[in-house]
Amino acid sequence: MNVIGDGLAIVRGDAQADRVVPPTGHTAWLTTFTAGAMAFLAVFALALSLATGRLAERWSNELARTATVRISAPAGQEAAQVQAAERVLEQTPGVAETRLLDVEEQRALLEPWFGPDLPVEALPIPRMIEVIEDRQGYDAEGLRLRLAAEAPGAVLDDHTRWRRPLVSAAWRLRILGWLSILLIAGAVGAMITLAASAALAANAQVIRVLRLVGARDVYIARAFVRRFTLRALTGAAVGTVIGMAAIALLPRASEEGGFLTGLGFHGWHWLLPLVIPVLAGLVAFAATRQAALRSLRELM
Amino acid sequence: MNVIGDGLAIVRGDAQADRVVPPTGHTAWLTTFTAGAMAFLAVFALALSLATGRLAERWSNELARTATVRISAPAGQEAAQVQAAERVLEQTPGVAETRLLDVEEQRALLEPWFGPDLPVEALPIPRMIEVIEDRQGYDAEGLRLRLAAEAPGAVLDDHTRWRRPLVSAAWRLRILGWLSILLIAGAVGAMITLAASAALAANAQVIRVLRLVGARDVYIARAFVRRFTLRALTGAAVGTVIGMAAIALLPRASEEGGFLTGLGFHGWHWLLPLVIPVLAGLVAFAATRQAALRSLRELM
Amino acid sequence: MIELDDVSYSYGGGELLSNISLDLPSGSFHFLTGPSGAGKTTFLKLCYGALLATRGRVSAFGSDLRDMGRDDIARLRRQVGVVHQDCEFLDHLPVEENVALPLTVSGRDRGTEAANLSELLSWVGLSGQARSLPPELSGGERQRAALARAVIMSPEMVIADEPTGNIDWEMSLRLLKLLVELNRMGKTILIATHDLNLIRAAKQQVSARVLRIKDRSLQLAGADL
Amino acid sequence: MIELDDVSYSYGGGELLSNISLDLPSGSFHFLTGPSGAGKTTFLKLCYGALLATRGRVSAFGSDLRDMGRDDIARLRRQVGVVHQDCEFLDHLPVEENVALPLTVSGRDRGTEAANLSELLSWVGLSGQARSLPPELSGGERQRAALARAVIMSPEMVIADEPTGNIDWEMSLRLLKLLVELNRMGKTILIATHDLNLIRAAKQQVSARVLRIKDRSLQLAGADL
Ligand SMILES: Nc1ncnc2c1ncn2[C@@H]1O[C@H](COP(=O)(O)OP(=O)(O)OP(=O)(O)O)[C@@H](O)[C@H]1O
Ligand SMILES: Nc1ncnc2c1ncn2[C@@H]1O[C@H](COP(=O)(O)OP(=O)(O)OP(=O)(O)O)[C@@H](O)[C@H]1O
Ligand SMILES: [Mg+2]
Ligand SMILES: [Mg+2]
Repeated sequence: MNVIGDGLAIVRGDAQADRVVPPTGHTAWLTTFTAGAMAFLAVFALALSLATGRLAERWSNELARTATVRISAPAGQEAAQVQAAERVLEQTPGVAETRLLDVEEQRALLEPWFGPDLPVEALPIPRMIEVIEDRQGYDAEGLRLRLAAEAPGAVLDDHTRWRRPLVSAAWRLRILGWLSILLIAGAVGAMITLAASAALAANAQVIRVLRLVGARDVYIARAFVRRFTLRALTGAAVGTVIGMAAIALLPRASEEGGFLTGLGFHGWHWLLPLVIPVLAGLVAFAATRQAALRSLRELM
Repeated sequence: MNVIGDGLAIVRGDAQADRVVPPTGHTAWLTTFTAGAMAFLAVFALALSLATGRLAERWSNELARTATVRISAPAGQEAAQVQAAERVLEQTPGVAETRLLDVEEQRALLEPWFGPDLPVEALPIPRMIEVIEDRQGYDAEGLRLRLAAEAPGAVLDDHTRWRRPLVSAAWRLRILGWLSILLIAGAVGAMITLAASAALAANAQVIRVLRLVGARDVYIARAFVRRFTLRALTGAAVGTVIGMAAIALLPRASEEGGFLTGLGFHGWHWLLPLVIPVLAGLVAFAATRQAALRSLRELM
Repeated sequence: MIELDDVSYSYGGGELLSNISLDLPSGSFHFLTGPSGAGKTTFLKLCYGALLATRGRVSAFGSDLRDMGRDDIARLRRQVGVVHQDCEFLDHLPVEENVALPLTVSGRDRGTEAANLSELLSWVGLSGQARSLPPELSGGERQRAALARAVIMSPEMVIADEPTGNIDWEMSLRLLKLLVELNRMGKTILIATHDLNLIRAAKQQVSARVLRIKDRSLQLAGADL
Repeated sequence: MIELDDVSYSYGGGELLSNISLDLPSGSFHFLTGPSGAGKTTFLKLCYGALLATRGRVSAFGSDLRDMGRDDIARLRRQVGVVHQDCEFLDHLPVEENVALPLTVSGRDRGTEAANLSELLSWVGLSGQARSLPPELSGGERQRAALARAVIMSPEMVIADEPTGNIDWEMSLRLLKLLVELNRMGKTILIATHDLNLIRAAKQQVSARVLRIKDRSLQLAGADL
């Protein structure tokens, strides 16, 4: 009994062979419903993974630009210290880029505190270097120590580091999403295997009769495999469509912050959940086939 | 056939009655496994709900303290404008509390920008009022307009409003968690009903034989109900324990930010998932009982 | 014990049995014959309440079957031991537990009847198969086990549908003897069979009446049997 | 056609059949008798490959059953029409489709055999039940349907286990006639039965040999039958 032949048999179909397997009411619904419910959950898990992925991506990007090095030094030493600090930063692993803020930028930063009329030029404002980190991030303590040694007037200010756990939480949430998809796939596989085994066990008489009249095992197995694969496929397709509709109907997150744009699929990501029924069909095919061959071996 | 009697029969058990229902291998595993997998998922959904609930709570709290009103006015008018602004704020729905910052606090706020040596007293620093909002939040535009009218030197600065969609996203995530729990409960109910119906249909012979020798319907139904309820209970208990263990083993979110402390249960929340097997048992009891009574009516 | 009053039955198509009236008094011994498909099994099912007459009235132990709830039917089944034509068992329980099933289901203690059970099993020649599972039995062994199950409770009445179809002549006589014995103890017996030799053998031991289904109605068979 | 060479069989306990040697030549007509539980069904199952001998060699159509794969067994079943003692059907398909099942399964076109099918159904008296589902059949009707299913493909050999257990005498003779007819066409026939009258009736029509299982071995029955 070869896999490809079985696969083709499903597509081709055989009205005669189909009739020999009884329409097993409750088990049929059980399989279809299970596949549907699991597909529905899978759509949500997928959406969650994608959304948290986007979220984590964004947060990482925003985080990357939030640290500054502030250099207050007597007028004469300022330029030298800025250079020293920039050198240190360049050599620090995890720092992607540095940029010295100009006066206008500093004024913009201070505006919330003093209003727009602040005489920046007149104030003893320190120079600031924006530190853009890469994905891995840098070692803040190490950087502080090196700065203290080489540019004593420079102070690393990474007060927005508190957002970092958020980002790692978002990444973890995404992993959780993928894990649940795996879990759901496993559960579907197990359930369909069990449902198929139950159906085969309940149909021991059918198998005995077919054997008695000279049906080959491949004939019997194919009839069952076809039945279950189509059921899982149908159920999963319906579940996926309902899941996608539910997600499309979910209230959008307000876009004002643009930070978390809700649980929807974006662009071509809408195609991703369509893989679910196909996968479910494949899982069902493999599961039923294996269950059928085992049952047929057991039932002498 | 009364519900309480059936419930008691499950607890009491009846070794004789148990034996008359055949050990239905695959269906048994199917039920137990389904209950287990669903309980596992339910534990995660519950943890997600609780965690996002905590997250939303915290974010709300932090958000509540992030707006300020800045008053820059000529020296003589400052006090009057501060009073006017405070009056406006008091009358604004959604504002829980206001607090005028003193010099030391302002210094602390400016430290990141200027270093600790800033001569605050010598600078033309505006006064600041911290605005603490309540859950609902206030209408920022309306507040701005009223401030412009009554305290022209006052500027509302709610630049951290961008976090607001995050909070609503967290609340939505929590609702999603509860929804999935409902969905999972519904799916479990449907699956167990279908599995029980399938088992009853597969055991038509058992029912015929028992009827033939004079067994009452309640006797037959109870044997099946007991079997399925115990299976669902066992499966759900195992699934819950595994789920809780998985959550306990999940890497903790770093506590440094204290912002999202991961997906774990906290304190007495660890007791919550223990409700899952009980609920699963109840669902299985109701589902099987209904399936059994219907099957027995159908099978003349 | 069982009375049929102008009873008709149809499975949906034409009438299979028409206007049958009959009285099976307590302690009587009846055979039921007729060609295959005549309606013997159907008639027996009407008697023990597995089917309800489409017209007419069937009463068992004085009460009308139409008025009986499911629990009443269950109670009736405990007073009537039935051997189905297709002997069905609980395939996961050994023969002895299957034979004792009526005791189990009615909550009677099997312990006190253990001697009774093993005696019965040896009478029907199943001592060696007591611990076998039903699917391991031969066709005739199944029929014997079914008969043993029907009589284990010493029911008021025994209804047997073709109980010797797969059984050799010597064993058939043994089973007949069991039924005759029960009849002598006052039990009512009703047996559907196409085995005329069995009927002749029975007539030599008890005064059995032979009913024949012909043209949808019941006749008393003549002295040719 | 079928040869047994020093064959023994045991279900796990003691030996049920011991050292049986037998040759069933093509075109022969054999009856198999013996008391209930003697091993008739077991013997038949050994012949058509549903059981494999624990010792000795069984060959069918020239090939050793032990060497056969599942597909070879399936092919063998298409050449041997079998009537099981407990007649099983596909309960969701009507009688006519069940009877035609061997054609369906072997991919033969049912259309061309339609006349054949309805003729066969009317011969076994099931014309009226052609569209019924198997669970709606009477006991005897099931046996007749099973016999019809066994012969629909005109197999080289017909093996029938107690095919008349639930069937009245007239119908039994009709079925016997069908088998005799097949035998005259050169088919091999092997029938297990405890009905001695049937055997006597057959002996008047063909030269049938009667085998008897006794003390775990096979004897040729004497002229008393
Ligand atoms: N559930 C059913 N639905 C429809 N028709 C049925 C049903 N049961 C039986 N019949 C039909 O009713 C007729 C009588 O059946 P019944 O089983 O009573 O016959 P019987 O006399 O017991 O025959 P046998 O000697 O072969 O057992 C048969 O023709 C059968 O096909
Ligand atoms: N699968 C099995 N496992 C164990 N023992 C079995 C099995 N099948 C049959 N037996 C035993 O083997 C013996 C012979 O069985 P078999 O069915 O061959 O008898 P038979 O001659 O056909 O009897 P009958 O006339 O009653 O049908 C019986 O005692 C039976 O209990
Ligand atoms: Mg009948
Ligand atoms: Mg047999």
